[in-house]
Amino acid sequence: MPHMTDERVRAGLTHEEDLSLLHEVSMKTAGVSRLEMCIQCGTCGGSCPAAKDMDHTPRMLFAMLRAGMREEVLRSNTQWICVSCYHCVVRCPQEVHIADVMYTLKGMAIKEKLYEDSTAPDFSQTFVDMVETYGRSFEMGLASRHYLRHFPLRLPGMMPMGLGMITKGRMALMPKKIKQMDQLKKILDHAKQLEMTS
Amino acid sequence: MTDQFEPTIIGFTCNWCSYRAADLAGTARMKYAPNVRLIRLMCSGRLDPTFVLRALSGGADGVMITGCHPGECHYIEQNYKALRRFLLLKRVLTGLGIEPERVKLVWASAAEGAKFAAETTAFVEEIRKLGPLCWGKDEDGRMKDDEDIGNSSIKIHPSSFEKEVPA
Amino acid sequence: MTEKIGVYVCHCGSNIAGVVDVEDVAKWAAEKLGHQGVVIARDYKFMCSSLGQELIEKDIKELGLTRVVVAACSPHLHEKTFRIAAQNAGLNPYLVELASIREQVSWVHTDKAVATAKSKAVVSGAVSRVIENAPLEEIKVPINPNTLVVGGGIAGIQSALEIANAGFHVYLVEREPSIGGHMAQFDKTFPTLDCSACILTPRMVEAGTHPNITLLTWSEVVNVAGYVGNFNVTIKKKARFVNEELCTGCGICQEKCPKKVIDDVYEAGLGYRKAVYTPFAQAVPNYPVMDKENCIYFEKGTCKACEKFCPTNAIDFNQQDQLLNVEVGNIILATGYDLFDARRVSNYGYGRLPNVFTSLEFERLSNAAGPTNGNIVLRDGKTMPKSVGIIHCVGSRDRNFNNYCSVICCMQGLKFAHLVHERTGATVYNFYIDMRTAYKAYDEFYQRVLEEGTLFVRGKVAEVTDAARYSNERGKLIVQTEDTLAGKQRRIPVDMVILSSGLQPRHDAKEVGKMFGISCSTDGWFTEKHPKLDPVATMTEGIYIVGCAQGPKDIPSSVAQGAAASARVLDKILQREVALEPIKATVNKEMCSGCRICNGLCPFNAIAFIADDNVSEINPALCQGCGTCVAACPAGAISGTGFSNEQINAQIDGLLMKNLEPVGA
Amino acid sequence: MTHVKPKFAMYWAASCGGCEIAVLNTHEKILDVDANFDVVFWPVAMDAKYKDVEAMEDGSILLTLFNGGIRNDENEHIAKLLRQKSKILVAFGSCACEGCIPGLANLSPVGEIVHTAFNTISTDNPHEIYPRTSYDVPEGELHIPKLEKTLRPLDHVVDVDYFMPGCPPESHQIAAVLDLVIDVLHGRATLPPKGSTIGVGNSTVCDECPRARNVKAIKEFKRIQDIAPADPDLCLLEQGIPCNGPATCSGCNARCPQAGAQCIGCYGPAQGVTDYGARLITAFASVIDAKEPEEIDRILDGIPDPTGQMYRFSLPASPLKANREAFKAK
Amino acid sequence: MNKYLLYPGCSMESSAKAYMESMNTILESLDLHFEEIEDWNCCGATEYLGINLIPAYSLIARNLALATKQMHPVNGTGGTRTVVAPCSACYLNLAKADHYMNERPSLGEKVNEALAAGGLHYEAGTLDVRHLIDILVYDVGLEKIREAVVHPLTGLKVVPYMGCMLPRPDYQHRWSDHEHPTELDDLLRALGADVIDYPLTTECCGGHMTQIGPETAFELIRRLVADADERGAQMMVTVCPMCQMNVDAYQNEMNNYFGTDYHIPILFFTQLMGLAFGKEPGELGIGVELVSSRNVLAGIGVEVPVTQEPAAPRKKDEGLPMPRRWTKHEGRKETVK
Repeated sequence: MPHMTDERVRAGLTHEEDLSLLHEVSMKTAGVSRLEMCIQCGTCGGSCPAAKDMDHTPRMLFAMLRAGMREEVLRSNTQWICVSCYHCVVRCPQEVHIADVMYTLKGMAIKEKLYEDSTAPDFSQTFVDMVETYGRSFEMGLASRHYLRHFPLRLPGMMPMGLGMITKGRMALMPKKIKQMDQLKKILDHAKQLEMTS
Repeated sequence: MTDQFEPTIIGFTCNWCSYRAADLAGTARMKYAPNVRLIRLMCSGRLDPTFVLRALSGGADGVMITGCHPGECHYIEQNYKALRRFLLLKRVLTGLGIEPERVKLVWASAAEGAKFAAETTAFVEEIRKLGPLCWGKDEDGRMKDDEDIGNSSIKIHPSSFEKEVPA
Repeated sequence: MTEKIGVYVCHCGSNIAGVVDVEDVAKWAAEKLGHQGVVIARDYKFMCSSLGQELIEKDIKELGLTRVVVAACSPHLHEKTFRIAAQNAGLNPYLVELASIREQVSWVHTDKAVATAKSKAVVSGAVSRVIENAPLEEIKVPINPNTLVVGGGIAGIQSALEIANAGFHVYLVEREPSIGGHMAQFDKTFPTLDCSACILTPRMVEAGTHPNITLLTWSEVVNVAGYVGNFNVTIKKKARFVNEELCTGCGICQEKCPKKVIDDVYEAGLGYRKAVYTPFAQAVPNYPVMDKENCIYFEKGTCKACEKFCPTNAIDFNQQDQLLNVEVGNIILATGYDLFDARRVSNYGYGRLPNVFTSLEFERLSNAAGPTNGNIVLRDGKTMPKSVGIIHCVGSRDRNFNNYCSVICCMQGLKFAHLVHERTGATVYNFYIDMRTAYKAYDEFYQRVLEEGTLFVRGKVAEVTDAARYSNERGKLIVQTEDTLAGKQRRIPVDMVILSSGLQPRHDAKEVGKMFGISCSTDGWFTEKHPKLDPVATMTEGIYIVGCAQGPKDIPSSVAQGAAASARVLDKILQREVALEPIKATVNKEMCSGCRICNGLCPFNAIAFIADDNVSEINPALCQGCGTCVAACPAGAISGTGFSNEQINAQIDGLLMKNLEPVGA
Repeated sequence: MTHVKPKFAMYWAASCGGCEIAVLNTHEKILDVDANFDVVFWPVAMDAKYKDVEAMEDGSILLTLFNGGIRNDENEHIAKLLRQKSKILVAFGSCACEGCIPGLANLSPVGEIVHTAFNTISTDNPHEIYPRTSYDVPEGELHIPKLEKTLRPLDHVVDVDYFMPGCPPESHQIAAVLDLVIDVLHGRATLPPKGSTIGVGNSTVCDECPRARNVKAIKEFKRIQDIAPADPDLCLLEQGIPCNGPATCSGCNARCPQAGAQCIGCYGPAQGVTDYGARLITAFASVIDAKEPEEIDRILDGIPDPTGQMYRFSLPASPLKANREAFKAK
Repeated sequence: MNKYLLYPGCSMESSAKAYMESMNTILESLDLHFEEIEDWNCCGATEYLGINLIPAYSLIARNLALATKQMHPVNGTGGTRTVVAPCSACYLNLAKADHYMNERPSLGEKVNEALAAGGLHYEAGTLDVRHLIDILVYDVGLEKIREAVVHPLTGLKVVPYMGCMLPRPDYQHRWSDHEHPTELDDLLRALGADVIDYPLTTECCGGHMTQIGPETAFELIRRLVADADERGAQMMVTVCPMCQMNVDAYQNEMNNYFGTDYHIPILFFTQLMGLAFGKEPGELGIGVELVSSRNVLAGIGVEVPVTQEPAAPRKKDEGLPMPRRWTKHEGRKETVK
């Protein structure tokens, strides 16, 4: 069968030393990112419901990726503002997997500790910690811990809502735990190892 | 030259697309693995499975078949016919104990010199990994050293057959 | 008989000799391939030079060579050269083989030893093959001087007129009731802003009245048989229910017809026509057709208003479809394009938001003879827009839809901007990805529109919505986009949005292509023989493609192609006969079992089954020589010239030859 | 014509014996053999010793019908012996021509074959005793033939004059060939050129098959037992049954398709064809009505054992004579 | 009985309990049987993907691997390869893992290597991951739903809110459109509700931004609620726990932030289906929403259904005709009438 051409070949990259930031991001993204295909049309920036809060529109970010502006890209809040609504993904005329690239950029920014505001990475980490402890997410613990840490002044304002949720039975006070937590742990530990080595 | 195994590969190309892609790779001076020797057909639809079997039994370690992209055949849709034969041929080869990866189908348009070069190099690497086909050319119809059937346990050692090596 | 083979290895200056040890290749061939019949092997600086050719000719004559192998460049470059040289020396040209050691060896490899060894293998393959080559003769067939032109748009009209003016007969077939095509729908043409009708109508009339043109409108080709020079085409002349002999084109029937129908074709769905109609006032021919689906009489059995009022009794409800057979030598396809269906880009709201228009709708809106008499108004039919957004690349340059550039949209967008500005004074925005204004006087037009004050926003529009976010957006259409030059998202409220919809292949292009035996690209456009050097011919001899059938293009290019194809046709006609490549398949009737496996394989319908003899037969004139049937015949009963099993098997064996080491080393 | 009758021999190497039965099935024609020939060697029909043959003058046997493939050294020895002693050596039947069913053993290494035969569920062999090529017995050393790595058709071992395919050859064809040789003996006919395939038609089975045929477009291959009932008058391949008729040499009067079963290809390839399997691959691939690889693969799943389908009779005669493992086996 | 494997997702057990309850209540009327995947774990929402690629996909794939163990027929029940996820985020994560493990085999291999540490394996393409509404509209069918309606929701003015993660990116081409899918509209219409065209139907609710960047989220919620209000909707109807949570629980905070006073209740479509099927509000988890739907539902509770006003006849000078209704086009499902 004619099989999928290797992404690197399509990107015109045949040697290891050609590794650029663009390529690195591309390789770290789940599917085939098609980042190299961006024509800077702005469909993504135009489609984004949260664009006004971003430092750079996704399109601009891709141009910066190409220019190898590593630090500026990873410090940008763009990837953290992304709400994963996939509007840009389905509209992109070049079928760039924008949302997945955003995930990649988040991961890279965390690893290299290049983020300006720790709220979002912390939230993700807290969430992940919960999942790794219980196997399920725990909204109550997550929300309260997160607000306490980052928006303590807002907490009183949010209290009626939280109380409402609790009194209506919509917030469990105790986390649920899956049965085979040890199995999940083994899987995740091994996956993390693989992540490190790949 | 190093000691690494250098496979011999026969490539069948379509006159209208992949042969021209090979020409283009040449014109653009793209470098690729020298192990492929090309045969021009008017169309990938001309590819008779006999050719592949003949190449493999005659000393080729792999066969690369190239044609126009689906929907772009110069003879309208003959490359689909090549595709069907290819898929069935691979199944038969598997039954004959030949790794189906030794036969590869690549779509390459006349403009895809780079693709032709890249696919060729990649294929040579794949075949290199598979190793020599080691297909016995038993000119007298006989294995080189038949051995006795053993005494009390299996002692039949049709020794591994060596590929004919140029003197 | 033993062959006497000459092998000629070209240095191509240093192109080959720089990487391949050409002397060694020649010496090796003489020594190691002698048993195959190689009697002479030479190397030479430039084999294709006249001196090089003379060298071969001399050897053929003096040494009595029966086969020649030239190891040089790609056969696509110089196969013909060496074949002619052989012919000059009295050797059948098909007994020459080219071994490509430049494109396939010296230009793509660097190691001299490896390249030299590979060259030897390639030469060995060619020598083995050439022994099996058979002398072939070109096939000559006479050319019928009549021509068929399919499609009566500007490209088809141009083609027909050129050939007719040269004194040869043309059948011009058009599926709609009138010729004129898309161009007849336009108001102005860019960049000169000529009135479309003013320049087109005279040509339509000329085509309609030309003594050498048989105009067949409301007709479609349903079958094509035969081959270059001798096509037999069946044309379905659909029932018009109007007797063309009697009709004077007075128009009373249209006036009296009580049934109003939305006109999807000519008015782009923006206006109405009657059930009996001519699509527009200047239609050629001028007699109407009756739309059976919508006619009250056909639906309910009563009405016949048209018949009652027709002064010449031209209405004939009993008319039937007719099948005509015409014999032609060449065919020009000018079947045009379909407009991209803008509903598919649902984020632009076409079909949901009333004031989003397509380009074709706008053409009708701005046309003085259109449904609004040229007034540019909103869908309510009266309000003039105060602000208009024109969106480029709708459905084009987008992998979700069509991945190609539709070529005309940028200039069309500029034209619309000018017309809106001129007629309404509205603020106009053009939303574009890249402005493509190549060609004569196009960029100057861009400058002019800039001067007029049209605003340009670089960004592919993300969406058009009526969901207002702020008060200034209420009741407007909001065009949301990233202004990529400012790097910010913008929401621009406008009254009207025009979608510069792309062009796409006719919905039935695949079937039409199949009927005429030509192929379509992945995008669906008809494939030309060569994108640069043979843009109007196709892989099927005698069939030409012009205008948008071949790919998106504007009017000047369509007209140029129409003229170009006509020149090619006239060239064929004047040659009186045509030579066909002798690469053909033939069936050995003795061996054929009539299993019919090959029957479904030929896309050119060259294989016929003769039931009486229980054998299949190949028509050599229709056969294009692809060889698929040769490879498929399970009985081994089909053989192919030029690429026979023997030739290819021999080449495989030759290529796999061992002992490629230098001689005398 | 002298009063001495010309000599006739027939031999049975690696095969099932069906060919011998087919000769007997010529009924009274067998008497013509006796009337016209002096039968000197025919192990299945009369007693004769190898040494008797060895003692004959070279070329003294006029006609030898040799059936069976070459699987062991005894087969090979006799093949060479009979070649030496015969004027006309005919590879008789599919085994001798192409290897036939015994040739399918080429898909396995010989060690595996022996192991399967002597020490798997089919054989009670608690002491794991395997045959030896020589035994010391009180009477002296005893030799039994040793297996070769692969089975070879006759012409891979000796020069063959004529090929007569079929599993077995149809009796009417045998009769026709005997008639021809007798006519030649009486000077009424001449022999066909050496190397010819005899007792066959010059086309493929479809030529003799009475079933109606159209342009074929197969969406699904099915086994014949899964179609109930198959259309008795329509081409079987057209009904999705993988019938080998299109690629198989004619001459059998399309016996199987006439009887409602698909042709399985015992008559081998049509004349001039080098690889039977390749012809069948391209025949089946040509009738598939699909363009997408997944769809094509789905259709091909209907042919469960493609290698067996393509090479049931002709594996040892194919350019790829055997499974690669059979060659490489230790 | 049509069997499916169910992946409920964490929210269904807490904040979206009402969704779970109402779903379970209507299953029987539609002859559906959902078998929960045993010991499923969290899909990681949008958080895990942003931290570690392979662990994230391994986390998701564990669920898929577990599901394959329950694919086969047991005790006379039919087998199935379809996994139903009622939560849009869960649906997307599961579908995405399946898709990418296939699109990039190297990822698939690594994920399987990780799964192997827990004795599991998942072959991409084995399962069919689908959202609840997909099952209801395309498997059960609107006809059957219409038949089950005993209490049409006539007069209830609703806007259908599909949210973003359900119709996009749509790896399997399941939806009629990415921008304005009509599945929810059609379903609500089948229940007799008065469905208002809602251009923002697939806009984002803010997702996790309520937690990490509330200003951004509030603006998105405002847009949704304001437009629904402007169009005269009494209620929003959703298919996603996250959408429900954000629009419902944060509506008040949003009002505080912008100084507005919106009160648009948002219910799950299954709750409305339950009402239409004649179930009691209590069985359907109605009443636990923070923006109460009591007043709105009172409007349809007992009253005689309002007959639809006949459309006004077209006037001569009404203007130019609109393009024809949406037609089927390549690669998308045909709009359900």
